Amino acid sequence: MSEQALKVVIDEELCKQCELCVAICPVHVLRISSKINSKGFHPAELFDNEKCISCGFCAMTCPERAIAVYKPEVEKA
Amino acid sequence: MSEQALKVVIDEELCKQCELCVAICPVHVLRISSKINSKGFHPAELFDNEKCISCGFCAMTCPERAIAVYKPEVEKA
Amino acid sequence: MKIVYERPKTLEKVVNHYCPGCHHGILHALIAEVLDEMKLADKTVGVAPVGCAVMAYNYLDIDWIEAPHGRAVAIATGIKLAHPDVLVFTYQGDGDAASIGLAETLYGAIRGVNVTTFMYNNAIYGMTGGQMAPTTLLGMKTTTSPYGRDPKREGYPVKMAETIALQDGTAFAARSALFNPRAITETKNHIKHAFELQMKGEGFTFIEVVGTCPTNWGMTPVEASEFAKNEMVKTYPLGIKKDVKGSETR
Amino acid sequence: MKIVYERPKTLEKVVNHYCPGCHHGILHALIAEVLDEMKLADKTVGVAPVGCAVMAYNYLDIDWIEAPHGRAVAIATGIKLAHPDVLVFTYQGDGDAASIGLAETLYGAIRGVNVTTFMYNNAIYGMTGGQMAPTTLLGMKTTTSPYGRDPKREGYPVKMAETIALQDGTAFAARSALFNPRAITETKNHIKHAFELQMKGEGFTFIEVVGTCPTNWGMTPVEASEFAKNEMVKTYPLGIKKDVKGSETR
Amino acid sequence: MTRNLVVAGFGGQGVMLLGQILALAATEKQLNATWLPSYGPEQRGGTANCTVVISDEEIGSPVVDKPMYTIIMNNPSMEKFEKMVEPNGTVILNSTLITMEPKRTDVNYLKVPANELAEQAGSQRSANMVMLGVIGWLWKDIFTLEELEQAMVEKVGDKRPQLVETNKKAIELGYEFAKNII
Amino acid sequence: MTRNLVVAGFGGQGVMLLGQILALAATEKQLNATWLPSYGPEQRGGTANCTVVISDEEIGSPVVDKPMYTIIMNNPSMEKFEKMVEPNGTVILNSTLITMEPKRTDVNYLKVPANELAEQAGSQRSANMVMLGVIGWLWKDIFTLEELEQAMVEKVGDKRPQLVETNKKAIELGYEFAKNII
Amino acid sequence: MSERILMKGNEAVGEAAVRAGCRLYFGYPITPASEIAEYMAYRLPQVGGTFIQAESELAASNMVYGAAAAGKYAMTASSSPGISLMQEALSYMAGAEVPGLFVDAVRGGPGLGDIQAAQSDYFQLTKGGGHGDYHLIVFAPYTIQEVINIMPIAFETAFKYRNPVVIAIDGLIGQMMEAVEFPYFVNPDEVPLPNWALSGKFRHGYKKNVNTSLELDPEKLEAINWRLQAKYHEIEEKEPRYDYVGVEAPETLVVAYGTVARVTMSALKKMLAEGKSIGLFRPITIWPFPGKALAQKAVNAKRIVVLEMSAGQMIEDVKLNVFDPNKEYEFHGHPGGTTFTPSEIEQILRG
Amino acid sequence: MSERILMKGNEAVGEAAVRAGCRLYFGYPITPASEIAEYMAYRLPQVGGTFIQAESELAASNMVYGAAAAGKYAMTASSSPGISLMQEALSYMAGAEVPGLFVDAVRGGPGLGDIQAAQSDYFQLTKGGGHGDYHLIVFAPYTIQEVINIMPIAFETAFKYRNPVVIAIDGLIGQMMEAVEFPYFVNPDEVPLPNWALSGKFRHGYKKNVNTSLELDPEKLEAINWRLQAKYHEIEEKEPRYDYVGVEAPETLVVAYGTVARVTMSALKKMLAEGKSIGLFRPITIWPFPGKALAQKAVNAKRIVVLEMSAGQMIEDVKLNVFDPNKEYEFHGHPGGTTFTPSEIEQILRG
Ligand SMILES: Cc1ncc(C[n+]2csc(CCOP(=O)(O)OP(=O)(O)O)c2C)c(N)n1
Ligand SMILES: Cc1ncc(C[n+]2csc(CCOP(=O)(O)OP(=O)(O)O)c2C)c(N)n1
Ligand code: SF4
Ligand code: SF4
Ligand code: SF4
Ligand code: SF4
Ligand code: SF4
Ligand code: SF4
Ligand SMILES: [Mg+2]
Ligand SMILES: [Mg+2]
Repeated sequence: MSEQALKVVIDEELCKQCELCVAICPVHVLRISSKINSKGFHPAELFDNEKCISCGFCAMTCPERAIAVYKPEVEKA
Repeated sequence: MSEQALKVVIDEELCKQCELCVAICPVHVLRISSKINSKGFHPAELFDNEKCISCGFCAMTCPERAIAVYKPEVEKA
Repeated sequence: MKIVYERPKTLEKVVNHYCPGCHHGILHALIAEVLDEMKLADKTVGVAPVGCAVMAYNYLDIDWIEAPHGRAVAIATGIKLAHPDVLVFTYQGDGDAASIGLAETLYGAIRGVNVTTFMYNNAIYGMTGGQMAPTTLLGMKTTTSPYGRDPKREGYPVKMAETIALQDGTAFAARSALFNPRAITETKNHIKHAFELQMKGEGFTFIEVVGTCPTNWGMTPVEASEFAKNEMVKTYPLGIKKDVKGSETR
Repeated sequence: MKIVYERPKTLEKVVNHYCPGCHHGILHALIAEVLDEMKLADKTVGVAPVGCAVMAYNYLDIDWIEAPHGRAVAIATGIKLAHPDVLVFTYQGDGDAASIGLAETLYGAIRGVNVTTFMYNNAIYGMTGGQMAPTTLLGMKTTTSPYGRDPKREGYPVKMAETIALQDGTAFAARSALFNPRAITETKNHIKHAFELQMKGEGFTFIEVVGTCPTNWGMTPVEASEFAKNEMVKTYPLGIKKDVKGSETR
Repeated sequence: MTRNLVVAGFGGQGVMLLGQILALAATEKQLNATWLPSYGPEQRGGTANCTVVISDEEIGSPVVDKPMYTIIMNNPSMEKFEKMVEPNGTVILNSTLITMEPKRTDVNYLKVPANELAEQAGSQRSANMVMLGVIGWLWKDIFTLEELEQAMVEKVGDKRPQLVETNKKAIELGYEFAKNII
Repeated sequence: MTRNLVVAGFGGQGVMLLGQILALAATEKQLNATWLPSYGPEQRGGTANCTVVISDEEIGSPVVDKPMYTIIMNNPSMEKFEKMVEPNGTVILNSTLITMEPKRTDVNYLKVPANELAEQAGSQRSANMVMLGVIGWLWKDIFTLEELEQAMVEKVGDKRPQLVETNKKAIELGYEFAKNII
Repeated sequence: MSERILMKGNEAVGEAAVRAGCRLYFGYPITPASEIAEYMAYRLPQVGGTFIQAESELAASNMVYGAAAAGKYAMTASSSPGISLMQEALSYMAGAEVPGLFVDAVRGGPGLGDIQAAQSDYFQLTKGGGHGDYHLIVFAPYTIQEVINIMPIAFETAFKYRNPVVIAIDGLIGQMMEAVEFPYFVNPDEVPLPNWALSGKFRHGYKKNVNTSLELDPEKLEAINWRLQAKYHEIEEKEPRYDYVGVEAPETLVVAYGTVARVTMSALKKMLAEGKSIGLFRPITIWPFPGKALAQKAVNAKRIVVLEMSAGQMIEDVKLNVFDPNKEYEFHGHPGGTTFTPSEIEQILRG
Repeated sequence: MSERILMKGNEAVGEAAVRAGCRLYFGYPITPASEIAEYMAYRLPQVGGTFIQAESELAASNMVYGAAAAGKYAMTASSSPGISLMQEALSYMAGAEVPGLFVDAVRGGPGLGDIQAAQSDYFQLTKGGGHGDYHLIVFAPYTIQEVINIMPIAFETAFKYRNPVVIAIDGLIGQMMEAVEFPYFVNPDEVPLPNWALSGKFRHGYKKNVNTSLELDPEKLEAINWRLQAKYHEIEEKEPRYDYVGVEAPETLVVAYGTVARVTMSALKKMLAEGKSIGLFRPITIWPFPGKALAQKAVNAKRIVVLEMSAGQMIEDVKLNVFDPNKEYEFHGHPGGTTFTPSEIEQILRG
């Protein structure tokens, strides 16, 4: 698995900048970005892919279901 | 108190011949009479004033409140 | 001769339209007795329902209004807020209070409106000729449950006293009956207590009264009273379900 | 990479009209996830309310109808009896299900109709701009309880899950929430269980979901979620209130 | 041919049934018939009446305010309906129960001791059937006695078979009574 | 004298407040004024606009479809309102946010860098007040600067006193800006 | 061939609905419509149908709304106060284009009134008792047989135009008995489910069905309304029904519907037999009102007599359609549940 | 002297009611009427009044019914779908002769529709949306100030005739702001309790008060109805209100009410200034409809232009009252919540 593959993919057009994902992330690897989407919101972004534990909490909590979460396979195999 | 004074006085025009008083009287001194009132009902009547214990059950039970009940005063005094 | 029982003053001396042996008449009389005892007839407004008791206004010598079917508690709320010092009660059938008027009745309890509601539970729609009520017992045949009330088809009997008791604005909720002198006395006590609570502003007071409908049950009045005592109370257990002033006043 | 979470198929990929951080979106997604998992999208009809969720029909890829305010369960009853094999659910606000529609909702439970009702409890009328709901907490200020909800004036919060649980036709009644992953998971389990019970014809299933309304609570979404977790649940304790198949399936 | 009839009495006297049997008998004969009930404002008890129209043409109004025939079973109904009958019409009255004196001179009165005859037949409750027999005689141009009895059996037989015989006897007694006095 | 104006922008840009302050200032001067809001079909967010009519006569329609003046705060509103303005009317546009090029030749455009000026005043949120200042200059025959500021204070002062100073500064910047370029 | 049976009007309503293919009845008891519910409670289980006693008329009408939106023939019956409670649902159904059958056994009003036959719901039914610009299609039969004949047409019309339909009767029609025949029996399994029906069954290919009366964009809502108006105009063109008995171009034109028309028949026939220049125009649909036909019949009339068991409601439609100030308009009414008698009508007609 | 204050229409409705002496408000939120409730929730406690948020419009209307039967000024406000839910209560109140004030902020329908200003409840309000022969008295003011001026009259009229009264507005009037003044303040303690009021207070001497709309004897109910009709006729004689702006006997007579009339004003004044023979007839009461006055104004008119924010409802009353087939009747409507613009109207009027 390549180092770059993101564990958390956020659909920026769906995001409404509610920050619920940011608040819920147990390892604090999400934040609101400085980008702006077509509705005028600053979408959330993952800033530390490494630390993300792929717990899925952010996705479950996101009211917009703007987040997809992936887990590296057989990483420790 | 005169022997004749009735303990139970039934307003025959109010009576609807439901027999609830007859059924409830603990000493069975009420019955449906052969008289007929202007609505075509045979009103209830007291047939044994002596035995009546003035308990008032018949009056309490009568849906028409057609019954008044009296108790001889200081009878045993 | 000492008076043991005489017709209460507030009960108008007219022949009512109820069928022979119907318990509606007993409940009317009990309310009249309590109003007499509490000397409240001059400051009471009754709300009559749509149901057999629709013309209750002809029988109690107090001010009355006849409410649209099921809306008695809403009407009562309007009256009470217009005259907070007046005793206001609704007199309703089970269909009126628990079917079409379920929301209004429950909101009396939720809102804690200072009015008293009587719900005459005869397990039937009497006035309209014997259709199923929300309170019809399982298995009972009515004109709209001709095959007997089957819960899969016609649902379950609704338990109003318990449901009302669950709401926080309820000051008093009880279920009583009229099938014998003891039950009648109990009911009268409840009425008095409820009216007292209302006058003290304690909240919504509710008395579900298990009655009879000899006509639509196809029974004689005596049989109907027996049925109420032996069968109705199995589905509708009597008793006080909630009383905010229970310990103090009883 | 293994998929931990992807947007459910039945959730249409459009931007919804809910305010940022509103929990309505989470509840939508959970229903979509369960429909996906149970492969029911092709045999489901949703009933949208009048309330913030009025346009829910734009967000889940199933057949929908938009019911008059409060009448969702009546509409659902009609649909279910027309197509008994179809999964029917109503998605309602607290005002819709517990105020104007109280009778209809309760009769779903009394009648034991095989439909599932979601009641999103945000303690407010969201769509109309923040008026008091039947579920508004005591002390809460809203546009129609500007001095804070005082039970003497505005009555008490209504406890739907408990009231529904009391009715005999209820197969399942629970209250859950969406303020953290654990609550969300619990809610999803309830949804699945309720849908299963419905498909088995066990009776009425009801899930009261404690949500948020950041906009009308005047809070940020994160604050609102905290408020739901810390304050709402005091008045609205979470948990299963009734489950006819509790032992078997859970 | 068009005939109409009002039957009036107390709720319990079977006036509705009487009318229905006539309407049924007519229908079975492929005639047109309407039966229209009317209940007093009292919800229970009180007086009741029904109007029957029988015709071989299409029936206009099922409401009839000047009936050709009336069967009157009690005093209150006498009060109300005697005056309505069409001039030259026929008033059949239950002389067992009606104590009021007939007031009109332009109609025919037929006094039938219906309850007494019914008692002879086996039950006072069949007084209505006595009246059916009377109408049967008067309308013998339309119905045979058997046709009326047949209609009665259809109406009553299923629910209360025990009444069939008494009713038949009552119908026949009424029929005979009418035959003899007219 | 009758003036009318449409103010259009995003929900959050304070276009409603701007209109209300003008209506209030007019009312205080014993002029007649109507303020009419209009929200898009979206329940939340989206565009919004209001129409203000000020007159010394009785006001006819509060609905105006060909406004004499418009204040346009963003691109979507430019799209919608530019074409509505009355020939020879005035379009005041927020040049900080509006990237669209003016299309008409029969109206006067006034480009105001409202957000920038507001920032100078202390907060971008006062861009609406900059525009109020601009209108103040254009309508100086009706209002003095003080009257507008006074109306602003009445509207805002109670609820958000901390905004009063910034707003005042923004109004003045807008007024000066208009004065200098016209 | 169907046989003639003597039947009560209310029972015939139920039987006709069953034979027209209706298997879903949602009702709340009210005199004089309760017998319809009672008949259905007994009859529907026999044919695999469902009878539900709803908790209220609000619920009943919304259950019909749901079932009809699911593509099925569904109905309810009530009487005036109950119909008032259905106004929101009716407006919604018209707006969302949902068919569904409503029987109104009109009784004396206003308020609780009485339980006798009346026609004072005319405005409520024809002008839209609910909010917004919409119309119900309203049949007003005058005999039990006509109720029966109309029943399948009523369902078909409802589904054809996707609009709620009302059959207005009264306690007199409901409680009387007359020999009737049922010349049809529709097997509901053979009525195809329309493709707009909610059921998930038409969802394949991601074309889900959505039924709603909401449109927050006023321009779009206006467009929807004009489309609805076009539909109503089409119905006004194609669906008015009436009956006329009398001379070709009468001097006296009587207008009456339902029970009143039937009571009028006796006097009318008498006068026609006498050679009077008279005729009875009887709307069978009161919306769409057969206004063009009426105007035509009225061309030579000097006197137009409108008879209603109300204080005067249909008379407005009569005048609007005849629209000629040079005629004499005469109204006779009975509000409150009393019925015209044949002699009274004869007297009126003789003038 | 009262001062001029800039106020929102909906708030003015509330303040006007308070100043007219109303201390009881029962309401259920609905856009665009919610602000009236919100204002009352805030305002009534300040003056010792009571605001209740009812559980529904059914409950709200019946609370008004109860409070008004108890002899007090009581009111509610709602919008079209909510008004549909009040039809039973309205019919009952009319039947039982109970006053009470209802505000309908009419919005686009049918069904859920939208929340914009509309006039498509005209039929529902004026023809009796509920069952039975009855009428509501309906005011349709066209400015906030007119709402304020009408408020005390509305309550007085309701009590004078013991009949429910409606003030029909819309979201445009409700949400706009304009300078208004309140030239009155009625102290509710000085409004005497009418002797029919339920309260026990008039019971002395065994003349208890009973309020009911039930009368099972049809003859008696008919008599009650004729008495009610006589009352309605009296109201039709005495209470119609209208406004007219234009030349004495115009060639073009425009008929419009409420918001539409106001929007028409601009174009009208322009054309009058140009010397056109035109006039605007504006009903202020839509029931009783000022038909006689309209007919008079229409005498010389060739062209009668009716403008409504509906698909055409008041036009029926216009035609019924002018009742002249030789005039040209022109209808322009906006159903669904869109509003006429001044230029559109100008174009229409210029023909
Ligand atoms: C809106 C409305 N729906 C229905 C009715 C008909 N109706 C009159 S009384 C009644 C039910 C009566 O039953 P219940 O309340 O149990 O009282 P009971 O007669 O048994 O005492 C019904 C359905 C009505 N009058 N109004
Ligand atoms: C008959 C009727 N009454 C009132 C309304 C206005 N209305 C729309 S949504 C709503 C309440 C919404 O609150 P809730 O059900 O709690 O849903 P939420 O918006 O909070 O999710 C109301 C009162 C309406 N549309 N129809
Ligand atoms: S998956 Fe878990 S750890 Fe990773 S960003 Fe989301 S919440 Fe944080
Ligand atoms: S939870 Fe979703 S919508 Fe909210 S900030 Fe995160 S990604 Fe955006
Ligand atoms: S008073 Fe008691 S004992 Fe006497 S008759 Fe009545 S019930 Fe019987
Ligand atoms: S209980 Fe009353 S009504 Fe019944 S029989 Fe006895 S006296 Fe008569
Ligand atoms: S119908 Fe039943 S409830 Fe009604 S009066 Fe008769 S017995 Fe009593
Ligand atoms: S108003 Fe409240 S409930 Fe409605 S979408 Fe916004 S946050 Fe959610
Ligand atoms: Mg009952
Ligand atoms: Mg809510």
